[in-house]
Amino acid sequence: MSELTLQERRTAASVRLEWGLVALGVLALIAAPFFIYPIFVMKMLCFALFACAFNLLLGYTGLLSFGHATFFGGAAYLCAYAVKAWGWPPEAGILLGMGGAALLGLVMGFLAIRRQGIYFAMITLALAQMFYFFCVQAPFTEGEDGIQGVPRGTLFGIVDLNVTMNMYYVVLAIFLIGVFAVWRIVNSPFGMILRSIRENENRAISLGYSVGRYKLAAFVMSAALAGLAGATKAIVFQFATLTDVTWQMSGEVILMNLLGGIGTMVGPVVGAGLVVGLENTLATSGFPVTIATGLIFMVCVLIFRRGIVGEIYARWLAPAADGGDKG
Amino acid sequence: MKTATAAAVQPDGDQDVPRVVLSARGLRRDFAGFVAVNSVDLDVHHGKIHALIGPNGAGKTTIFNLLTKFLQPTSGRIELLGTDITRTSPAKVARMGLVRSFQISAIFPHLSVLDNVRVALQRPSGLGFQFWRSLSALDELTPRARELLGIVGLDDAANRLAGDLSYGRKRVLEIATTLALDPKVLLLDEPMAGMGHEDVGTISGIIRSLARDRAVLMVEHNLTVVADLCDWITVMQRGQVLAAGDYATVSQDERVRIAYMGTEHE
Amino acid sequence: MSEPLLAVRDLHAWYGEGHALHGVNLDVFRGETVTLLGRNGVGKTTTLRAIMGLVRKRTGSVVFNGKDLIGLPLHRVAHQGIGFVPEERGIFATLTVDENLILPPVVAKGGMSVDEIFDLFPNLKERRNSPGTRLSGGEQQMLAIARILRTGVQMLLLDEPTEGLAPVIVQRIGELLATLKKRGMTILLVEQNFRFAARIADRFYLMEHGKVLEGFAVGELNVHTELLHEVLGV
Amino acid sequence: GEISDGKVKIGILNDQSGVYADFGGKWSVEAAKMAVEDFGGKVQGAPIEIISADHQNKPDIASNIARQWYDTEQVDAIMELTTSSVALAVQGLSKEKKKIDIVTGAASTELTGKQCSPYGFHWAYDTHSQAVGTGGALVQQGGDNWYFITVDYAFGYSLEEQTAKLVKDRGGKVLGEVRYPLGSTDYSSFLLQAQSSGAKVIGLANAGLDTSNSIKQAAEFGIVAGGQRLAALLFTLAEVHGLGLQAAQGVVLTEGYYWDRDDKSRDFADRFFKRTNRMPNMIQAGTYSAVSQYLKAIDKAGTDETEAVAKQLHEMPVDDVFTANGKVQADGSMVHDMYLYQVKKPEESKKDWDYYTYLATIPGDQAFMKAEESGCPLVAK
Amino acid sequence: MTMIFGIPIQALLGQLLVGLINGSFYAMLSLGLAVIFGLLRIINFAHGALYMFGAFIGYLLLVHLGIGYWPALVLVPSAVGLFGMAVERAALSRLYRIDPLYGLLFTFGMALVIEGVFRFYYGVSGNPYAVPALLAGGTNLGFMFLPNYRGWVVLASLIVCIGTWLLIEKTRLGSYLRAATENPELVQAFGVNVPLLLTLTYGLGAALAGLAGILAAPVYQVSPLMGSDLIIVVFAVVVIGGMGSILGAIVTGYMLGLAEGLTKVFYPEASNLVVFVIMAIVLLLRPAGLFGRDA
Ligand SMILES: Nc1ncnc2c1ncn2[C@@H]1O[C@H](COP(=O)(O)OP(=O)(O)OP(=O)(O)O)[C@@H](O)[C@H]1O
Ligand SMILES: Nc1ncnc2c1ncn2[C@@H]1O[C@H](COP(=O)(O)OP(=O)(O)OP(=O)(O)O)[C@@H](O)[C@H]1O
Ligand SMILES: [Mg+2]
Ligand SMILES: [Mg+2]
Repeated sequence: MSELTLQERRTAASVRLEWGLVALGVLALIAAPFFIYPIFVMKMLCFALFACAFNLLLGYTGLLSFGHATFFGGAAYLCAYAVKAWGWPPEAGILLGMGGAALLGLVMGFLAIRRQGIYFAMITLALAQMFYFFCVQAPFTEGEDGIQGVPRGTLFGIVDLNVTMNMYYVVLAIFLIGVFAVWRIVNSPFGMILRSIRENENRAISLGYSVGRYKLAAFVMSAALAGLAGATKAIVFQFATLTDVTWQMSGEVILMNLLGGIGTMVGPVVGAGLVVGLENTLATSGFPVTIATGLIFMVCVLIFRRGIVGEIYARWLAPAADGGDKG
Repeated sequence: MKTATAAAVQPDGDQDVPRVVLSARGLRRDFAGFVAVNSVDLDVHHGKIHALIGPNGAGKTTIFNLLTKFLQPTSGRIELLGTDITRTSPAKVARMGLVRSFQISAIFPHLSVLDNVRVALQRPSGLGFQFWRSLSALDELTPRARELLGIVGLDDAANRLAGDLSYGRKRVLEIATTLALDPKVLLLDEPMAGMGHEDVGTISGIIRSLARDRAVLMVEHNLTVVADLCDWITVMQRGQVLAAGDYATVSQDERVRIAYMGTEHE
Repeated sequence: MSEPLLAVRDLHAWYGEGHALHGVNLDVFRGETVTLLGRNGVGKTTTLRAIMGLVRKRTGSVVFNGKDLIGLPLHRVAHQGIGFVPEERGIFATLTVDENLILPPVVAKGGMSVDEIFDLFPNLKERRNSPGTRLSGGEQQMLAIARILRTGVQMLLLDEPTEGLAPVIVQRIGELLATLKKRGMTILLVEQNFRFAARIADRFYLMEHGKVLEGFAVGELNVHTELLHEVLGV
Repeated sequence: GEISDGKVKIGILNDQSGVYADFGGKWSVEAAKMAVEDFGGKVQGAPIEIISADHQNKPDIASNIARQWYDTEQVDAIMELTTSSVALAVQGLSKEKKKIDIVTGAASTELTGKQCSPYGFHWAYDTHSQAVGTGGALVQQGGDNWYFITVDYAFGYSLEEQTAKLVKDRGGKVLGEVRYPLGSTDYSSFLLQAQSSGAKVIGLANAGLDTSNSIKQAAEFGIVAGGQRLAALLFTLAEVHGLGLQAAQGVVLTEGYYWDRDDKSRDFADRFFKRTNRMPNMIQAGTYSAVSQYLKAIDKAGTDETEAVAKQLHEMPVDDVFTANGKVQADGSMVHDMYLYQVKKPEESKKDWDYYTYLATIPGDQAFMKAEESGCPLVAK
Repeated sequence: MTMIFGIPIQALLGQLLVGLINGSFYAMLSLGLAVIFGLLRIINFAHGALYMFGAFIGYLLLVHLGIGYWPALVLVPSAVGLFGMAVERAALSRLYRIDPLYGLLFTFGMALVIEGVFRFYYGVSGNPYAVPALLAGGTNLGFMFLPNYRGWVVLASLIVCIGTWLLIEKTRLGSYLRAATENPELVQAFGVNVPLLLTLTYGLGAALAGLAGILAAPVYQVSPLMGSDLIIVVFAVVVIGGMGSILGAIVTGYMLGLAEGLTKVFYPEASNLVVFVIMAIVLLLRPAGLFGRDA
C-alpha cells in the first residue's frame, strides 16, 4: 500500500487487534452451540445481521430509516409462506424473502429518498405502518397468530435443517456472509461515495454524483440484507409474526445500533447480542423487562454515548474514531 | 445586444474563434414574489475568465444556482456546450463538465484531505458504484490526487481531517477537488473570500492557468483580483445586468461606481 | 487611558486535543480600534472566540473592565458589554430579518435604534420579513453587524466583517466603524483586508502560530513593512 | 425413576406486563404455587417446581421461551398461555416436542378444534362458552337485537362470530358491527354508532383494557342509562375491580368461577387473597385447577411421561375449587359449568370484592362444544 | 333525513364532534412535543409516559390525599413540569450537543422506566377516576348526547393551545428559543441564559403533557399503558404540522382528530393507520409539513 489515508492509518494502528478480535469472535461463534443454547445464539445472529444491515444505512450513509421492520418481517412472511404453503426448499424461501425485501426497499426507498433527516425517517415510518396494516389485514399472514409451524426442510436437498447443529452452522454461514457483504460495501469505492454524501450532500452533487441513486442503492442493499436476516429467522423459528413488522421492531434495531455503536462494524453485533440477551434473561427473571431495558438505555446514553464498541474505539483504539457521534 | 458586443470585443489575437461554452438567455428566478434574477443574458467563453460582480444580494449566487441547476429557473434557457440543460439534473450537469465551488466552503469534513480529492476523482474513473471492490481500488487515484494537492499547496496536509483545516485552507481544498473533475466550465463563487494575501496570489495563479483550456465564471468582490485576472466582467444589480465589458470599460461606468465600487476605487 | 478595557494574558485554547492558542497577550484600550492580522489558521478567530468564552477549553486571563471573564458563564459575558460578530455570521434561519435584528438582548443604553439601523442598511429594511438565511451572503454580514449595534455594548469583536462584501459596502462599513469609533466604541477586529484595516485601525497585532508576534501602532507601519511583507505577503 | 430428571417442572407462561397482565399475570403464577403447596410440594417423591415467564403477548417470544424451557430447562408442562396466538404457537410446539400444555388464559376454540393436540388441554373458558353464556342468556332475556364492537383480530372475530350465530339461532338479529384496531383508547365513535343503531344489546367482543375503556365511555355517553345493555363477552373480576362499580354496573358477563360462589371457592379465594391482596378470577383459579389436576394425573400415572399423564388427564374427572363436575373431552376441552353474572350497582355491594349478582348457570355440555363438533382431527368419528 | 355516503348527517356531525374531542388531546400533546422538539431538538419519546404520569398523579392525589380534580388541574402540570425540569437538568442538558437520536433514546428509556414502575405497582387494567361533579352528566345537542366533561376538554385544550402559541410565537422568548435551537452558543454569547431557557422549555412541554393527562383521567382508564402507543401518533402529528411549527402541531392535532373520526365511521379498521397515510402524503407533497418552513 503506497499511500495511507487518515482513515487507513487509523485502521492500521488497530488493525491487527481488530482482526484478531474478529477471528476470535468467529471461533467463539463456531464453538458457541456446544456451550450456549444454540437456538438462542441463532436468534442473536439473525438480529445481529439485521442490525448490521441497518447500520449500512444509518452508520455509513447517514439515513435513519424508521421502517426497517418492513424488510425484516416482510421477508419472514414471504419466506415462511413460500416454504409452508408452496413447499419451497428453505434456500429458495430465503432468497425469495431477500428478493421481496429488496423490492419493498426499492419502493420505500424510491418514495423516501427525496426527503432528508427526520422527514426521511417519518416517511419510512409511515410506509412501514401501511405495510403493517397490510399484514394485519391480508389473509395469508394469518393475522395475530402468524404463520406457524414452518417446516425447516432440507437445505439444497442434503442438509437436514431439523438437526439443530446443522441449522446452527447454516445460520452462522449466512450471518458471516451477510456481515462480510456489509463490510465489503462499506469499504468499497461505493462506500466512499456514501460516506461523502453523508458528509456533504450538495458537494457530492456538484461533483456529479447522482446522490439519489446512491442512496437508493444503499437503501435496497440494506433492505435486502435485513430481509436475509428476517427470512433466516423465519426458518430457524419456523415462525413469521406481526411482531417483526411493528414499528417497535424498527425501533429495536435502531437501539441495537445505538447501544453497540453506529458506524462501527462490530457495534451492531454487540448491540444486538445485548438486546436479545437482555430480553431473554429478563423474560424469566420476574424483574419487569421494561424497567431494566429502560434503565440500560438511559445509562448507555449518558455514559457510553458512542455505543459500547464505539466507545471502546474512541477510548482505546483511535482518537479519531469514525462516525460515533453522528448519524 | 450585450452578447453581440461580447463576441466582437474578444481581446487578444487568440487563434481560436472564441467559443461560447455556456450561455443563458432571459434567465429569471422568483422567490415568493421577489424577483432575484431578472432577464439575464450571459455567455461564457472557452479559455476566458469571466467575472460576475455586483453589490450584495444582486443575484450572483442565485445565477450560479440556476446555471448549475441547484435551482430551477422560473423562465429562460440555459445551454451548455450546445446542449439545452434547462431541465437537467444538477448531477448530470456536473458530469457534463460544469462544476462549481460554493460560497460557503464545501468539503467533506470527516474525510481526510486526500480522500476529499479522491472522491472527486472517483466519478470520472467510473469507480463510483463498485461496491464489491476493496478500497485499495482507489489507490490508482492517489498519485493524481497528490498532484492536485501539490498544485494548491496542501500536500503537507494530505492526511489531516479536512474539517480541521482553517477556513482559508478549506477553500483551497475545495478548489483542488473541483480541479479533480477536470471541468470544462468552472464556476467559482468568491474563491478568494477569507484568504490571506499570499493565498490570493496563489489562487489567482491557479485560476489563470486553469482558464487556459477551459472557461471560468467567477464571483469576486476583490476588485484587484478582478482587474488583474478577468477578461470580461458582467456587473449585476438587483437581479439585472447593469453593465458588461472589460475592467477598464466597466470601472469607468458611473452607474457601476455608484452601485458597486464606491468612490474610493481608482 | 492607563487601564486597558480588555487585557488578555497568556491565553491558551484547545480544540479537543488540538492546541490552537499558545499564550496570546494583547491589550485594547477604551475607544481604540485594534486589528489582529495574520495568515489563515494562525488563530485569530480562535482568539476572539476564546475571549468570548465560545472556546470552552482555555486558560490564562481575559480581563474586561476590571473583571476576569474566564470562569464567567457564557451568557454573562455579553452583559459585561462585549458584542461578537462571528466569521460565519450566525444568522438564524428560522427567524426573520427583523427577529434576527432584535434578538440579542440590550445590555446597556446607548445602542442604535432599529430605525437608525435600517437607515444605515436599506437592503435589510427591504427584506425585513424574509427568513434570515435567505439573504445574500453580504446582506447576512450586514445583519450580523447591525444586530450587535442595537445592544449598546462598549466593545465589539468583529471577525472579518468585510469578507464577501461589495466594495461599496466595505466602504460603508469602514465609515460605520469610523462613526462608532467617534462615539467611543472600542473595537477588536480580525481582518484579512489589510488596506481596509490600515484605514481604520489605531494599532495592530500580528499573529503567528497561535501567538502574538508583534504589536505596533498605525504610525509605525512603515517601520514594520518588512515584517508584514514577510508574514502576510503585503 | 419414573419422574424424568428427578423433578416435575411446570412453566407458567403468560403476559405479565402487557394489556392482559391483570387477566392472569403474576397472580396466575401465585395460584400455581398454591396448587403445588396444597399438593404437598412433591409428587411421587419428586420435588415440584414452578417457573414463569412473561411472553409480552408475542407468539414468537412465547414459542422461544417454551422451546428453551423444553430444550434446556427440563420443563414438563407449560400452562396459562394467555392470548390465543401465543397458546396456539406454544401448543403447536408442545405437540411437536410431545409435552403437555394446559391453556387457561386464552379463548380460541381452535385450541381444541383444528389445531388440537393429544397433549393439549383447554381449561377455564373459551369463545364458545362466553358466547353461549352471555349471548344466549341475554337473548333469552329479550335482548334480541345486537350491535357488536369488535377488536380487529382473530380473537375478536371468533367471539363476535360465535355470539352472532347464537343470537341468530335463537331468533335474534344482528344490526351491525364495527371493527376497531387493537389498543384503541377512544370508543366514543363506535359507541355512538352502536347507539344510533338502536340495538338492544351492545356486544363488546374484546378483552382487557379495551373492554374497560369501552364500558367506562359507554357510561359517560349514557348508553346504559339510555336503555341499551352492554354485554362484555370476555370480562373478569380483575377488570371489574379496575374499572370500579360506578362505571361497570349493569354489565352482563360470563365467568367459570366466582370467589363468592360456594364455600369451596370462598375458602380458596380467602387463602389467595392473603397472598396477593386480591380475589382470583377464573383464569387464576383455572390455573390452580390445571396445576392440581396435572399433579394428580402424574400421581395416578406414577410417572411424568407425557403419554401416560395425558391419558390420565383425559380420563380423570375434575373436582376442585374451580369446578365440581369437570370432565375432559377427547379434543382436550375441559367441560364444566359456566355462570352468568351481572355487575352490581355500587350501593348493592356489601363488602370489598362483592361485585357480582348471580344470574344463571350454563351447564357444561351447553357451554362447550361437543368433541364431535369441534373439528379436532383426534376425535374418532 | 339528509344522508352523506349513507350516513345521516346528524350522526356524522356527532362523529365529527367526537373526533374534535380526541383532536383536543392530540393537539395538546403534540403541542408539548412540538415545543420540546422545535426548541430543544429532542424527540421526547417520554411524552406519552409523562401524559400517563400526569393522569396517575391526579389519581394518586385523589386516592391518597383526597385532592380533587380542580386543584389537580394546577398541581399535576406543576408536578410533571418540575419532574421534567429535573430530568432536563440532570440528563437531557448533556445531550443537546449531539445527535438528536440520543435524546430520543434517552427519553425512550425513561418512558420504559416510568411505565414499567407504574405497571409494576398498579397493574395494567387501570384505575377509575370519576368525572368532577360540576361537569357530570351531559347535554343533548339534538344530534347527539355530549357529555359535559368532553365539552370542557375541548374548551380547556383550546385555551391552553392558544395561550402557548401566543407565548412562543409572539414574544421575545419565542425567538430566543428558536434561535437557540440553531446555534445555542451564539445566542448565549449574546447574553441569553440558554440553559435556563431550555430547562424551562422542557418543563413547559412536560407540563402540557401532564395537563393532558389529568384532563384525560376522567375519560379513559388511568392505566400505565395509556400513553405508550400515543407517542408515535402524536409525533406523526407534529411532523405533519411541520416540525417546530407550534401552530402546525395544534391545527394538525385537531384535524387528525376529525380525520380519524371520519375513518372510524367509514373504515374503522384503518383508524390507527390514517395518521400515517396523511403523513406519507403530506411529506411527499410538502416536505416540510403543512405549516413548516422548508429547511
Ligand atoms: N431561496 C431563496 N428564497 C428567497 N430569497 C432568496 C433565496 N435565495 C436568494 N434570495 C434572495 O435573492 C437575492 C439574491 O441573492 P444572491 O445570494 O444571489 O446574492 P449575491 O449576489 O450572491 O450576493 P452576495 O454577494 O452578498 O453573496 C437576495 O436578496 C436574497 O435574499
Ligand atoms: N472547530 C475546530 N476544531 C479543530 N480545530 C480547529 C477548529 N477551528 C479551528 N481549528 C484550528 O485552529 C487553528 C486556528 O484557527 P482559526 O480559525 O482561529 O484561524 P484564523 O486565523 O481565524 O484563520 P482564517 O483566517 O482562515 O479564518 C487552525 O489550525 C484550525 O485548523
Ligand atoms: Mg453570493
Ligand atoms: Mg478566522
